[in-house]
Amino acid sequence: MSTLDDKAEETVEQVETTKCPEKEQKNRACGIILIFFVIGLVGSLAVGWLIFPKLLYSQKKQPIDFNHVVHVAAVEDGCESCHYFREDGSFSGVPKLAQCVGCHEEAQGENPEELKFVEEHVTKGNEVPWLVYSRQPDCVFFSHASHIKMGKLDCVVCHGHIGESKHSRVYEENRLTGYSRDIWGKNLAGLKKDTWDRMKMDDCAECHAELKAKGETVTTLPWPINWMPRPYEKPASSQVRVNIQKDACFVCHK
Amino acid sequence: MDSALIPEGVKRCSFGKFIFWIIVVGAVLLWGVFAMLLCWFKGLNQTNMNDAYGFAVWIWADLAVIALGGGAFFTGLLRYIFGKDELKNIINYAVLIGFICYSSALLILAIDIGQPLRGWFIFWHANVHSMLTEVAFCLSCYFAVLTIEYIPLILENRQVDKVPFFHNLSHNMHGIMAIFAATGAFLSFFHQGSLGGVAGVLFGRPFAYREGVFIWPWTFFLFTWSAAACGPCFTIFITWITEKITRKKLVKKNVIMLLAKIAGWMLATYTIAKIIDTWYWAAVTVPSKGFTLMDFYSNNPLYGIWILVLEIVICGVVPSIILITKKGRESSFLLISAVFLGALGACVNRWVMVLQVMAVPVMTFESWPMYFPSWQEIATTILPVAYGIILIMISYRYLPIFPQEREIEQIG
Amino acid sequence: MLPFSFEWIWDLSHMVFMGGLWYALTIIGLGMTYCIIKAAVDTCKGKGGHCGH
Amino acid sequence: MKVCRRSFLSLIIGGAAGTALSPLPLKLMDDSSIWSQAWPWTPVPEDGEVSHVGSICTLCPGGCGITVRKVNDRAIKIEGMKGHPVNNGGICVLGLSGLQLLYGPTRVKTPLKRVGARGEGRWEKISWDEAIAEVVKKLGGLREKGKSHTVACISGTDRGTVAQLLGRFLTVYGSPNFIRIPSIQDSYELTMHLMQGVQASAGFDVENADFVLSFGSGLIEGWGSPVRMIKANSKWKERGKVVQIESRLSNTAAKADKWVPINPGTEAALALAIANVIIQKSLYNADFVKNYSSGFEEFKQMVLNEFSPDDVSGITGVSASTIESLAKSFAGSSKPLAVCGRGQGETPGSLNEFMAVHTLNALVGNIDKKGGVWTVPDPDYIKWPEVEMDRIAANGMSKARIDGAGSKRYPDTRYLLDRLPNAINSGKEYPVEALFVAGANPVYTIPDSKAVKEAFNKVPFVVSFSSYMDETAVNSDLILPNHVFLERYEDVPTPVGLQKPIIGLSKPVVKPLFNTKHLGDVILLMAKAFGGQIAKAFPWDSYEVCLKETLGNKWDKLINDGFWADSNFRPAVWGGAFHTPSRKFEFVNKGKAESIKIEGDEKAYPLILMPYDSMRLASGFIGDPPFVIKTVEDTVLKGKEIVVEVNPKSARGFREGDQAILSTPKGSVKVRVHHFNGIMPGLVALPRGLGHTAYDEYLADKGVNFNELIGPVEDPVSGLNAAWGIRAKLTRA
Amino acid sequence: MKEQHKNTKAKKYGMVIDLDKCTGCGACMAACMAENNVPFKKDESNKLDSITWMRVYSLTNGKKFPEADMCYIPRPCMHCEAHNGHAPCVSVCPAVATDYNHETGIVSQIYTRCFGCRYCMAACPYHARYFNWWDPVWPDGMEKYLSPNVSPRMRGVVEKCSFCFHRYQLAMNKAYVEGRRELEEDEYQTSCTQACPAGAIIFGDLNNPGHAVNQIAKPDPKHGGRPMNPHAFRLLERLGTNPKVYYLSSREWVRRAGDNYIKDEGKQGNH
Repeated sequence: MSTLDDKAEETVEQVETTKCPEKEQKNRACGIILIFFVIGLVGSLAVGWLIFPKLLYSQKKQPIDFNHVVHVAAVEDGCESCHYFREDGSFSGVPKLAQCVGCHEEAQGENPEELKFVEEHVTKGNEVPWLVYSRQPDCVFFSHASHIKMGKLDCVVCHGHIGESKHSRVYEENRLTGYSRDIWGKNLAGLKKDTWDRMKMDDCAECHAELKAKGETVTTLPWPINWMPRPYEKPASSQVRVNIQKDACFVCHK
Repeated sequence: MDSALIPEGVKRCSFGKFIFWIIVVGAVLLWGVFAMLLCWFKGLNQTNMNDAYGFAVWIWADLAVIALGGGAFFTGLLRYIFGKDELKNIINYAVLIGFICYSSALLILAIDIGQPLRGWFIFWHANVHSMLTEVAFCLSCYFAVLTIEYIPLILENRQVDKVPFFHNLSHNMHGIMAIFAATGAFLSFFHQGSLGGVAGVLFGRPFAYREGVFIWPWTFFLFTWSAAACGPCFTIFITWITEKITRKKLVKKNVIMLLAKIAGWMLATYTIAKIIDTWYWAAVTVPSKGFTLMDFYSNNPLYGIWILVLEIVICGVVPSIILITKKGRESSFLLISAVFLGALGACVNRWVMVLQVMAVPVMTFESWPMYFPSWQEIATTILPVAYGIILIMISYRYLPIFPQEREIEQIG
Repeated sequence: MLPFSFEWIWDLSHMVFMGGLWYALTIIGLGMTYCIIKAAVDTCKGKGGHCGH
Repeated sequence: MKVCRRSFLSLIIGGAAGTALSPLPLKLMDDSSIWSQAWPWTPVPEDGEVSHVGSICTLCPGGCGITVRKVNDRAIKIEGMKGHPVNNGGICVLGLSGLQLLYGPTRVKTPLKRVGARGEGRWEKISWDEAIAEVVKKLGGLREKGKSHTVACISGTDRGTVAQLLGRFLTVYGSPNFIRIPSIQDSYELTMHLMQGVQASAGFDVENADFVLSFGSGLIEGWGSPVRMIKANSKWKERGKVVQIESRLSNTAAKADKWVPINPGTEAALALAIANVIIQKSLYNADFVKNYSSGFEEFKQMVLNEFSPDDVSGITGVSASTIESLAKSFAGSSKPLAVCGRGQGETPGSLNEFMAVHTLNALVGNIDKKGGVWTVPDPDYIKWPEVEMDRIAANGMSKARIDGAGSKRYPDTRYLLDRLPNAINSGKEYPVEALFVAGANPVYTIPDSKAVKEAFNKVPFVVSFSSYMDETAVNSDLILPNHVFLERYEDVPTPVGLQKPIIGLSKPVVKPLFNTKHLGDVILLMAKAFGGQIAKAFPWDSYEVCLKETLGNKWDKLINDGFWADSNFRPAVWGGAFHTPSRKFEFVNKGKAESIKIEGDEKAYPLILMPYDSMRLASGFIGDPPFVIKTVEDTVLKGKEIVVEVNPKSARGFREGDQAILSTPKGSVKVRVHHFNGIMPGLVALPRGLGHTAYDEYLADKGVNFNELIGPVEDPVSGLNAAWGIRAKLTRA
Repeated sequence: MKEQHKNTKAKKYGMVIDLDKCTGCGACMAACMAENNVPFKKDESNKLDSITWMRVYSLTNGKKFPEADMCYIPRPCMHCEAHNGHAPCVSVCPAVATDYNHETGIVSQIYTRCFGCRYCMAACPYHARYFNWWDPVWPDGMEKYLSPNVSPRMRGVVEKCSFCFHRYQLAMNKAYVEGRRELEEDEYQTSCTQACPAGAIIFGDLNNPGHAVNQIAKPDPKHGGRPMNPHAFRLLERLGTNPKVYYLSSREWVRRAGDNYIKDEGKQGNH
């Protein structure tokens, strides 16, 4: 079979190279070739842009659908009411059950999610296995204290408007790395518009570089967030000083 | 059976015999591949390396094959830049040997690193102050050059050459080969040197540390120099072995003589430089760190002063004298002994600059750690040898490696 | 390795080292591109000794 | 068909172009590079809220305060408790590795009943109810037959509520055979008893001593409360002197200001020779000797006649001038302190030696004085009602102890565990029908392992309360695993050697991980199951209730601070300190100080084997956890082989690292030879704490247990084990 | 603004280890392993492949009985400053997996960046760097005690003592929350320092005259940090590594064992 094919092709080639081929034939051949090219192009574009993301990320629902808006309205200190700093300087991150129980000892309303929460977790004492959108790899050391307390950064800068969400969005986990999609960013091409679109090392670097370019002391935060509702009053940030030296790797890695 | 592939006008052994030997050497190759896979999948605990011998037989093999592969760049330099035209008759083989050596070196490096999948960090997150970065960059670039130099040879295979595109490509590449060769020589100079720098910059290791100029320690220049001297020696040596095995003359004597003479002078000057370096090191550098020369060569069962004598006298002075004298060169026995010793000298030097550096205790309360490679290390070190033999066998059989072969055969 | 990486520093050692590297890579790259394109052009022009013999 | 190949090529090129224009390659590359930097099989420790729990470490009798760092529910690290009177922030290598015991693979996770042969390691998991029923059935049977005295109990300690509950149970059940693990505590207690007439432990005010004369004590190698001693050693470096008298350059000797090598076993003679010089030159504390001691004249005569520096110099190998200068500097210091008890003090030793050394302290009058030896009463917080024994119990309690302690021969000795194996094996006494082991690992720690195992095999019912699968647990019939120290409440009275009474409280740092039960609760449950007088003796619902009740008003302080110290405690004043018949310190003179003859024939065994201790080798009931065994040097353990030290002079052709057979009358083992210039020629030194057969793969089958090579030698006065070595030889392997 | 700069003057964290006090008990080694998630394996008796960031060596004076003497010398990473931070290991790492932090003087090691070429190990004369020849394996359940502050390493990368840098980070966090930028001496102490029962290890900022390390070692900035305390010395000072770990010993032979000297060479290196 293969030998036959080879022979056939050889003849074709000979026809093409030795004899002067007719134009029409050539055009037709070119057309077919072009069609195949387009098929390949479109097909692979579809795979890359549409199918690949579906394959790469698994979709997970949060155990409880959480309404940030309701909570932000109910608490006094904005984000820090629940996502607070501990005395030892560490950041509490996602609240533990013990914190929620403070208000949710019993269901406060009739929201089915809250009822579910009280029933499944509060009464049984099971921690809620929240999926953390912004969970960084283990090798990353991130100091909330230095950014929030010293850098006077707003939560929104990195976490976006999660405080205004009424529902928990789907958590997408990278099947290969096991990390949240938020790290690479929603945009698969890696493009970003806002500071909170992506949480990769380059994004940290970008921000630090930007501040460096503006000089050591930063009076205003370098993004237009004045129109955003602020969970807490932004303190005067004239003393904000940002680390701009090229620092040792282990300042951010462990 | 495969006669259509064999270059025109030359004789080759029967296909059966060829395949037989391919299988024999291939078995060794597979053994090495098995060991390599073990190292990749189970980790470097498969080796006998340890925290004292972070560098061991692999790094030695790496440095040694690159030194031996130095024949390619130096012959290229002579042929294309200095216009030693006769050398065109051996350059193909020098390139082939260089290609084998460099690809082997890259392979060994890929086995040697603890996290092979992160090997690309050396490029992506390069630390330009590290000699190893320089090595990696120049090595891979020069390997690309060698590949480019080797490709036209493949294209000259009788069947491949029939394809017009390949024929043209080969022709064009030949046309600008001098540029590639010059780039190669430039790269080669730096990576041979930086391999020397690898040991020479270790100021925490008085045995390896050398003073130098600008950022480069003396070993930087010595390594380049010795590669230029020993590489051609190795090329001559391998050519001689090939001639013995194929039982025919492949390169004309005048070509060999020319290369041997140049190698001889390189070796002689290198040896003198090495002696000066050793003397300065022993008399000035080392005492300033609180050591005497003999601290490095005694109180251990292996690394005696003999190793220094072997490297400098037996593998340096002796072959230099043979190669720079006309009589010495013309005696086949002396010539081959000399090139063998020359090549050996580079290997011994690399051995010392890798393993002895690791072995010499620096803290006063430590002792000499001893090391013997595990079979996995030996197998993976032999792997490139087997691979080289196979590649030479195939290339020799199907490619016009030796331009003079037909001519000699017709005369003979 | 690339100037737009945040690790990149514009200092002498980077310029010398990376300069050398990119110089070599450029020569290799351009050289090969030239050879391939020229070979393709030549082939189309019908050059190439063996063809059609 | 005609354009097949080219079309295909075109398809590929199109595909490649499309792929390049999609995020796929970059994204995939990035993700795989991330994947290659964080392998899924590398553990990622969970982060969370950090908290600290204060507790007491009970891995050795040192009683250090610890602070355990926790992240959420996990214990992350053990650190020394700042401000604790024993260790003030410091901590030893074993204590640091405690979490490896807690979370380690050696834990016994549930009650186990033996199904295979003894020591075979085949077990059946049983419930706690079944386990307790089993014990009660067996003990009940014995009691019915009037054989309650055939039940013996080996305990790591006799102090604190748990040990007291255990002892109480035994009493009310009807057995006199509660036996404590031997140590120099026995010898010191006896010394204090004979010379000072008190039943108390010896406390050493090491922090204030300015001249420490140590007769082979491993002051910084685990003697006393290890961390405290090391801290004291640092103080001595600043102000004070240490003289170490030892035949081997131990760490203590190397750190001492002066190392006096001595022929092994002749320490008592040296002490008396020093006394000779002190008396001769009238350097002693005249006030103390004259007003608060008795028997000085006889003692003086004995010492002057028999222990002149010149004579003793011949025995000990210490020059007469050295003896004199030692005596002068000792007596000339303001707060001199002489201590003894070899190594970590696990072998009680010769009573004569202890008394001789204690005499030195008396001569310079530093009994109950700053920087001296203090009489430390047990904290008296355990005030339970007297037990009411029923007839069977009273009958059982009237029987003689099987180990011979308190008998006519050894009237003053309280426990003689080292005699137990022989008592069982010889069959001269009554048989032991049941044996409890708690907080101890006698199969490993008692000398003459062969005899110990034989004795164990003769006991038909052995119950281990060990938390870990140690040698004793392996050789038992039933394991009722206790919580480990980080999971339970326990009171820890005065650590060994501390000069003031304190109580520490071990607290549950984490919830019990497995189906284990507190030994105290197990005792209460057993007692309840028996009913009658036995149940009545234990009126508490649970151990925790018992402990709280017992500690009374100290409980709150213990919970908050982790320890309770008697702030009113002062050392006794000489006038009322001594409770001997003369109400004075007795220079006890029991005739010639006999030196202890060690086992073995000199001709057949030209060398003397001695053990040595190291902080990095736990030789008590706990084996080295992985971190600790990792710190062991390769001149101690190489692969699975133990390394013995010999002086190059007596190496007899054995080169460094050579294999050899080390034989003693008790057995022979394979060893490797290490040349050590710090050891006296003629000696072989072998580290203690290796050669475990149980525990995990990180410890088991490494090296040799010293106890396999030595047997006990009875001290003629106390009956305690006084063996300090054994004759040995090295032969080619 | 200027004041701020003064406040944040570069630190140079270093250690002073008193060899007279060190008893060789090994607590520093275990404290380090427990703090830093150091793995262990079945046989650790081959010290050439046993990961001990802090290793206690023992040295002898080489004399015969009874003149023999012995001393322990704990060896963490020396965090060499060398010349301007070009520590032997830092300058050779091809992938910047280890670097010198000029703010604290600590040499870092990033495990996820390291690809295991071991060039740094070849460069380090103190053998302070360790390679993960095996994948770390904790027996079932034992991974529970792993600390979240230090990421466990994987096979094929190099690791070493970090002066417990994570403790610095955590202390800084606390300071930030309290509105400070400076740490007190006792806020940042390494695990070994804290554990040492003998109090033989002292840790602090060598640049800060208020810190004990500075007072004891008295580093001489004019001579590359050479100690002015006659009892203090550094390991292999003559190589020019400029280490930040100082040792104290009252015994001359111990001080001399800290560096190499040609026979009968004057004692200029050790004063």
